Amino acid sequence: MTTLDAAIAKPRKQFKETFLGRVWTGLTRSPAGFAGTVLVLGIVLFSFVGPLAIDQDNPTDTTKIWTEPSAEHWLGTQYEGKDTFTILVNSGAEPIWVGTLAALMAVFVAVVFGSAAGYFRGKIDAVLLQLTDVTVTIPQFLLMLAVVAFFDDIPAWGIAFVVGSTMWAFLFRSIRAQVMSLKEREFVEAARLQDLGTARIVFREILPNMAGFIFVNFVIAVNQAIYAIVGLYVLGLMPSGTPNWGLMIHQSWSQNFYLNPVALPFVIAPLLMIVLFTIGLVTMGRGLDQALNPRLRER
Amino acid sequence: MTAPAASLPQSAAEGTPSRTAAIVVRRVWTSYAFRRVLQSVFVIWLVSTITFLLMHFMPGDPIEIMAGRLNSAGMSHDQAMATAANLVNYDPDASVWGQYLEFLKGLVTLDFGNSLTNPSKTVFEHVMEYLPWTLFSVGAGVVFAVVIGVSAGMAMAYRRGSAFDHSMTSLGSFLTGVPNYILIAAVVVIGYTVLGILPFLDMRGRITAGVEPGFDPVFLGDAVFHAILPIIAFAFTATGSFMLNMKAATTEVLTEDYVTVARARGLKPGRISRGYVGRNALLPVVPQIALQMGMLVGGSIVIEQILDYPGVGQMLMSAISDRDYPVVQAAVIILATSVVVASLIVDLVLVKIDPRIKSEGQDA
Amino acid sequence: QAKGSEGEGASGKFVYVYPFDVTTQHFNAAIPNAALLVPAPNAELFIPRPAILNWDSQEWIPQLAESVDLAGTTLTIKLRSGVKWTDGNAVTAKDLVGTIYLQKLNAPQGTVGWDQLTSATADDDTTVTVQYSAAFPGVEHGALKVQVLPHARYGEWMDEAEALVAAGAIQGSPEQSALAEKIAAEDFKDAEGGFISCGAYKFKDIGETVITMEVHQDGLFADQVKFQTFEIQKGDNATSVQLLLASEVDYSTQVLGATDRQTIAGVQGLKELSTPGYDGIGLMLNQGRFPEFADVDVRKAFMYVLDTEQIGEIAKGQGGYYLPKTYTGLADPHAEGLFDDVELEYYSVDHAKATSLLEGAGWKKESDGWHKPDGSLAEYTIIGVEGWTDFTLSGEQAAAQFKEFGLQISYENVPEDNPWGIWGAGDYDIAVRQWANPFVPYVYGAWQMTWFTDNGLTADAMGMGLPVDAVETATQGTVNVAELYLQSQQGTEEEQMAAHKILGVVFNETLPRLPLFLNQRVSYAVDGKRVKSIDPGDYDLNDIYFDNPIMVRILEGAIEPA
Amino acid sequence: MSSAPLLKLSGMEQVFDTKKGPVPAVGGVDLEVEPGKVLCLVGESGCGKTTTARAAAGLTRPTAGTVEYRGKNLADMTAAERGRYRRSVQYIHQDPYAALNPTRTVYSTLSAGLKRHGIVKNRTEARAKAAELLQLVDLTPPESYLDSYPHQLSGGQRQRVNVARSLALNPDLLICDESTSMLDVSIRVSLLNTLGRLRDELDVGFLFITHDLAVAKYFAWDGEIAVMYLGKVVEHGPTPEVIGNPQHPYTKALIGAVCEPDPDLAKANRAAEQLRSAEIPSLRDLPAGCAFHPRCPAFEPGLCDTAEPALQATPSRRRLSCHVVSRDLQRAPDADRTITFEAVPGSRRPEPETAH
Amino acid sequence: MSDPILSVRDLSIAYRTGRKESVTAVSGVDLDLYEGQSLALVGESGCGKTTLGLGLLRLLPNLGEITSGSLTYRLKDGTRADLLAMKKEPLRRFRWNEAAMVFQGAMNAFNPVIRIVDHFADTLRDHADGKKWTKAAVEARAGELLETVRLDPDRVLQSYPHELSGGMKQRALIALAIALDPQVLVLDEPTTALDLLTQRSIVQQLHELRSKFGFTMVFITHDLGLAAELADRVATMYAGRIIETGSARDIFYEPKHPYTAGLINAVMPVKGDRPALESIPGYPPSLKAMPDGCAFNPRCAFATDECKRDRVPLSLLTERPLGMDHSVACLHHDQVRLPRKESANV
Ligand SMILES: Nc1ncnc2c1ncn2[C@@H]1O[C@H](COP(=O)(O)OP(=O)(O)OP(=O)(O)O)[C@@H](O)[C@H]1O
Ligand SMILES: Nc1ncnc2c1ncn2[C@@H]1O[C@H](COP(=O)(O)OP(=O)(O)OP(=O)(O)O)[C@@H](O)[C@H]1O
Ligand SMILES: [Mg+2]
Ligand SMILES: [Mg+2]
Repeated sequence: MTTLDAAIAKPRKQFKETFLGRVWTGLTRSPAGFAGTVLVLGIVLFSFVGPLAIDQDNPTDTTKIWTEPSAEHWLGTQYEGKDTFTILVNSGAEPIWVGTLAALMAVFVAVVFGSAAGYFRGKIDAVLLQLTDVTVTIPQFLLMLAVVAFFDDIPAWGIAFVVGSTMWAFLFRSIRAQVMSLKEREFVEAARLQDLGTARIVFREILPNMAGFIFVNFVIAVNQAIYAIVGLYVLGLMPSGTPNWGLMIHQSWSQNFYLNPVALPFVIAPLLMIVLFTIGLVTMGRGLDQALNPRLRER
Repeated sequence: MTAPAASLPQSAAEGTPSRTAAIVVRRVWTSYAFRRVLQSVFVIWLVSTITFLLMHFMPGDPIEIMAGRLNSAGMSHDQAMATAANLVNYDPDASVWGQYLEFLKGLVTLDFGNSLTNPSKTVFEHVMEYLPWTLFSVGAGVVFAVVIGVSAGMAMAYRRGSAFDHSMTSLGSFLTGVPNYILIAAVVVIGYTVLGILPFLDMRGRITAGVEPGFDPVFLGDAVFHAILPIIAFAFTATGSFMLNMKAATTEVLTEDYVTVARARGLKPGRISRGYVGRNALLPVVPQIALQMGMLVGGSIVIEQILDYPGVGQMLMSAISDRDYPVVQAAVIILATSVVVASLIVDLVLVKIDPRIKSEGQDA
Repeated sequence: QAKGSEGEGASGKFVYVYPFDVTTQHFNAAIPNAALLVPAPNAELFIPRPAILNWDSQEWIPQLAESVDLAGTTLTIKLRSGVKWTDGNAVTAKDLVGTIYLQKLNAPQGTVGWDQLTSATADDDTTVTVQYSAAFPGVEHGALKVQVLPHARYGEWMDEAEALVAAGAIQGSPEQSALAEKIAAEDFKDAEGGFISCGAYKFKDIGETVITMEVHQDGLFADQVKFQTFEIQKGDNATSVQLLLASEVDYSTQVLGATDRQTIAGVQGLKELSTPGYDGIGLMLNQGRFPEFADVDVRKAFMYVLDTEQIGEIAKGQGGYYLPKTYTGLADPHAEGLFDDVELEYYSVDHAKATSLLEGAGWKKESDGWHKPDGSLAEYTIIGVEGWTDFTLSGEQAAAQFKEFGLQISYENVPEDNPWGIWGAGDYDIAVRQWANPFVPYVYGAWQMTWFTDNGLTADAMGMGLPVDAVETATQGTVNVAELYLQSQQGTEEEQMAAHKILGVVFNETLPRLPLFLNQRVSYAVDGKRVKSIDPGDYDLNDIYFDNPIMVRILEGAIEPA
Repeated sequence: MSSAPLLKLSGMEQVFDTKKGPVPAVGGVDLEVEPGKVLCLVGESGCGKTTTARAAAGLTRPTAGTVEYRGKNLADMTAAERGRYRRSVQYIHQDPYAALNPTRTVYSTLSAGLKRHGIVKNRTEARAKAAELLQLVDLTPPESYLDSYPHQLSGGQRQRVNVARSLALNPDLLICDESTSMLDVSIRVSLLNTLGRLRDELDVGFLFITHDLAVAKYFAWDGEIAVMYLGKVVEHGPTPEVIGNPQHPYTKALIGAVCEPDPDLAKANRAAEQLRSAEIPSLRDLPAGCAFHPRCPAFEPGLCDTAEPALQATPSRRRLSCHVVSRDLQRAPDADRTITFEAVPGSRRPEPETAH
Repeated sequence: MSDPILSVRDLSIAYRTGRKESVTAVSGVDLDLYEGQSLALVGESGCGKTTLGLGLLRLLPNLGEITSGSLTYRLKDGTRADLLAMKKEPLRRFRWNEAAMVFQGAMNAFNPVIRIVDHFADTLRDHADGKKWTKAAVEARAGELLETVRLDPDRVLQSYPHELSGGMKQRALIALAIALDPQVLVLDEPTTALDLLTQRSIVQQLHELRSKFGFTMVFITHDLGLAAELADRVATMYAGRIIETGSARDIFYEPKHPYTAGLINAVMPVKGDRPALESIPGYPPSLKAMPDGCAFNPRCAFATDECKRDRVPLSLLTERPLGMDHSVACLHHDQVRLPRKESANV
């Protein structure tokens, strides 16, 4: 019995069982999770560490406007004759963190509101439902314009806030509906019988059952946030100057770079970064899904 | 929902006529449908009020904007203002409060008067000139997206982990990820500019010059021809998100016992996937249809501009930049109403496809 | 005149691209700026004016008029006979007189030419006499360039306008407002007979993205034109680039960015029709907000910081801009010969000079950038307009160059819907804005732009806060710019010249706007596809949006199908 | 502690609202559970046992009547009292599949309550305690179950995990809804013995739902049995009495239906049909009078189908709701002793056909 | 008649639990079932009964797989079919039509969003073979079937699954299982959630159905009473293996495996006084930590060193026709006696 006791007392899978542990396992052990993580990490490193690693001197040079990729300029040069690659390296950090922040905020709010509404129903539910209806219905364009009019100088986190505050409503209803159905499940009752506390019941018993769903939506939200930032450029809300995927896309767009074959690296590079980032997140999500939802391995 | 309906029939049976009436009133008052309608009206009011405020917060009134345009053509500020004042049917000195009351009156009577910058048209006429086209293209786009996204999403979940799943998931992420205006621009650039196979020039607009409106094949065919690109554009994003959501939902449902049992029952795979897996997996996806609809209408601005498809997005855009308040108001109210109606429909559909929703509410 | 048989010499199709909008625009040509294609360059084709100006020779090219003659304060316009409206009526002096009164009544006070116009009378069916209260070069401009409207449709308003003018009503008076509102409420979209016009072409099909015009047999110059059909494709910059790439249009007047021009460079038969423009892109410094901008040395220092050639290169591309020969606020064609005998400062990039100027003005460069004399960090934002590519790029480049020099200046866009409001209110630090003369072929237009546009100096329209009544200069002493401006437009030819000269020197010395570069007006034509050759002929100086040379050449029959 | 019973249901009614009309699943039951005692609830499937139990566990609010825990009405409890009640009363769901969170391992299911209420201080303790609980329910060796997910367990294993979880918080009252139904007999005995120890040593009270009369008898020998039929208690008394000497025709039928693990006996049993009808009436449309009368072998027209019989105490420490039996008892007060076990048909075992 | 309707040879089933780990839940099962027979599968909880039952219909979840063995059926048309080699469509037609299964988790066996009647309609229509099932016909047939399990069709047919009690769902599932008159019916604890009267009537119904249609039954149960009542044959499983099989009388009267004997010994009688019951001593083994040799040896009173060494195969004790042989996998079967056999007669 001594070995047995030891096994119980000192569990071999200690880390694996915690939520983070399972996340870690999902990300490192499954091929999908691993590939996704590598991709996402790659882009994050590229965008956050890259700027420190490359030569930041990138002068305007009118003799080099729109040149083809070459050994010196891997992605060619852009409309000011600057090196496109250098710009690309410098362009990722802000959209990534602002997009992630906005998505986190949106998903967080959606999850909190959605589970509160679905779990408690009643007045909270009614009020939140109305709030989503209102949020969804107000034309975002108008809202953004009003925001421009209101704030002269809006910091990046403020943008995350604005973007996030219009996105949460889209996820809210789905989460609410799922919480509504999950909370009727007997295992939730069982948790209530243990007096586990509402917060724990919602966050540890109910939400993990929809982890996959939430994650997929988080990915979608990151994406939409990044593109919402592009949209903000269109409205003239964002100061240009700080390099940014959004700015690159917007320039490609509004100045018709996309019609010029030489400009294609400049047009496609930021899009490709976003697409790869998204695909990375989605693939990562698949690994996570498996880790967080043990039943998935069944079928 | 918690009202013990069981006791109602009894009391109704005993009641005097007036009590019965009171009960009827109470029933209506406590009825789900009635409250939903009330709530919807409230939402519409709130949204339009917020819109009203937002519009008035924005710098510039319609006269100033018009004056700015004239100004750009060489008039001095004062001159331009004076000219604009004549062109625009707007009293800049009216108090915001007064305008709000006026607007509320319009809201109640559903009469918003005439467009400020185009006084020859009533707002209603103005909006109706655009709205059907957007509803048509967005509606068709969403229908396509639902059909394609839902079936692809299910197929992905069924073949979880296969090459098909991987590629479709990537495609789905790509479609949701890249804004539809970029995708449709790529389609146009590649199809028209590069390959020259897309008759983009002829596809612009809503209808070919000279085609008479009417319910005949020529008109309908032409309308569809012109709407193809917008429909594809609207379908793009929605398809991606339906695919991903449906996949997630289906994956969950596939683990349920009743699916195993259905297989054991030797049901045809098609029936299992539709009636058992699909129906249950749709539950979390259905609410998104209405949202997508609203989102797409909201996002139609750019699409309609790229494709030269004069719809409500374009109208809203120019009305906002002209500060044509009544037109913006009316458009927003119509949009709000359609979102609210769509979510109402979604609720009803959900009750229809998920019988469990009806019998909730005995909880302590 | 236009009795020639059907299709005589006319065949083929000319395709033009222009951003019209059938859903919001209408057919009431009495409303400025809002009628379909009426403000467009091709308006000459269907809604002609009595005459248009050759900007180079400053001579009138008769259109509806057979001849024009300004003698003293009397302008006599002799109309061609035989031209008919599309409703079958002949074009008569009555149409022109009515149109002139409508314009006169609605023209804002202070408009050169309209203010001075006292009466217009139809002497007979084809002769119109216009009386002015004063005469000076350019006074006839307004009356000769009205787009003549049919009395048959607008007669009621024309007559009312005439009566009101006679009664002394002016723009802004209640009577005028009432009439204007009446006019604004009509759009004639579904009016019988469609749009009544008298040009060589008339509307045939009006689609949302393409409008087709065909020869109007009784129209002006219908016998001369060589194209049976004139098609207008709807298109903004992106679309016109695409259409040019596909050679689906023959002519585009859209102002394209540097990259766009590179994109279409390889199109077969592509021709860039380039004329030196009268206007350019510059910067407005908001002196109302930042008193330090009142210091001329600071302005000069800023000017010396900027590498305007680089800015032009990036914003407009090679051939899309030119640097002014003089920094006098005038485009080269106008400045020519005026300043030969004065010493002018020429601003080319010179950081050392900029530094010394700033330091002389009490500024100090520290690690975080330049500090003003009061010790505070000089921080500004340049605003451009979203979607106006040349503005955006110029502003961005300027900001980058300032930054490089150590000035904390960043760049930002404002929404496109109301930049005029922002400029007018002075709600900015530094703004990208035109300079020189974008509107009229006369020199005074440049002074208007420099000192009076966006410089309202009233509480609700402060503008850039630049004083105009007493400007201190080193060589000219204190100058009353406002007075000189009046002289520059209403004086005799000599008075005008003298005023121009002083104002030019004042500009050079005080830099009321920082001129970056002048626009080279470029339009694009595709030769050899549908059209043999597109060539502006003698009118190459004519600005493309006003008195478009190609349209005039089409009417002359000088442009033919391939 | 006060003299109030651990759990007291008085006049508890539960009416469900459905689209097709109200369903009176429980039509007024009065029951009590004392500490250290077992009350067994037996009855037809769908007769409202689970519904009663859920109300007793505070999972639903009865539409009428009260549920009291230690003399305190659930509806009037303060938050603190409710918390205490929550921890002291545990309900074990009937369906062990649905009652386990599919995303949590056995360990995390078991330890959630322990951690939450500070019963364990750290992981090591939590695992030790969870292992202990698993051992209590014969899931050994515990470490091979601790990290399993519910879908990796067999039905009986899940059922035992459910039981183990309910024991984690040291409850005063356990409400077991058919909690041994999926276990093999050996483990069943073992589990019942474990629960029996809790009952005897820790004074835990039990509301024990089962349809297995043998289990009822084995586990509630010192307690009581309440027999339910269509939402009502029809017979209620001490276990040996009710099992050994059933009075209500329905109880008799139930006991008559028991299968013995004996093939020959079973074959003999097979022929015996005791009820007039196999049809279970709908709750929405209950028969007039005694709800059992359409099936009752003792049915007397005019008596049973007119008035609803009340649940009355009989001389022999039990309550009964049957017109016929009550009447007979009144006529012959000793009669309830005279019906013996042998009277139940098919209980005599014929000799085996083959001998070894 | 010498042709078994279902024949299982050396069937082993394993579940994957990790990328490399797996547990064997069923190993080396041999079984022949003949037409009309009913086999009760009893045994320890978790010993692999459900797994075997699922395996018989090839219904294992993805991570469970048949690792060895063969599985053949004699179909209604008389041909023999190798189930493991069957293609998708034939397998689909086979399921429920030839062999149906009533699941242990009946609670979740129904699609929550469709009515009970639709479950019947779906099953009937998908196995219609050209027959047109109108709504009325479906309702009639489903009503009939529900009545055989004593459910009120008027109420149940139009109900949604969540509106039924557990017992009702289980009965509805049984009704659904016999809808196509399958030849083989696998019932996994079919009456666990049912009250005695219903159990009784279902048992009766199953008897009747069996004599009417002559289908073969495999039922998994913990209720030895039920096994005694329904089964001709009983097989006892322990830790994934069949350790004893024989006629019902063999097993109940003369069990030869100590585990079977212990099981019967632990049965609680309803009648008579309350005996003090003993469970089998020791703990059931876990699949992840299986003892060597006979899996029962740690708990067995007769265990010798020999038992700990090698796996003990089934050995034939009494030969009987139609697979009713009494076999046992115990080296010491001759020592096994039912301790209370005499007193059980009370
Ligand atoms: N949420 C509900 N809505 C409507 N009817 C319900 C609901 N829950 C239970 N019922 C009905 O109430 C009755 C009693 O159900 P309950 O689950 O209490 O029975 P039970 O005695 O536990 O049966 P079993 O032994 O089969 O578990 C049944 O007829 C059932 O259909
Ligand atoms: N998906 C799975 N992954 C891993 N192990 C599993 C899985 N499913 C079942 N098992 C294990 O396989 C063994 C057999 O399970 P099975 O469900 O066949 O048992 P059973 O005999 O039906 O038990 P019960 O009588 O309790 O239902 C059990 O020990 C169980 O833990
Ligand atoms: Mg129950
Ligand atoms: Mg099982």
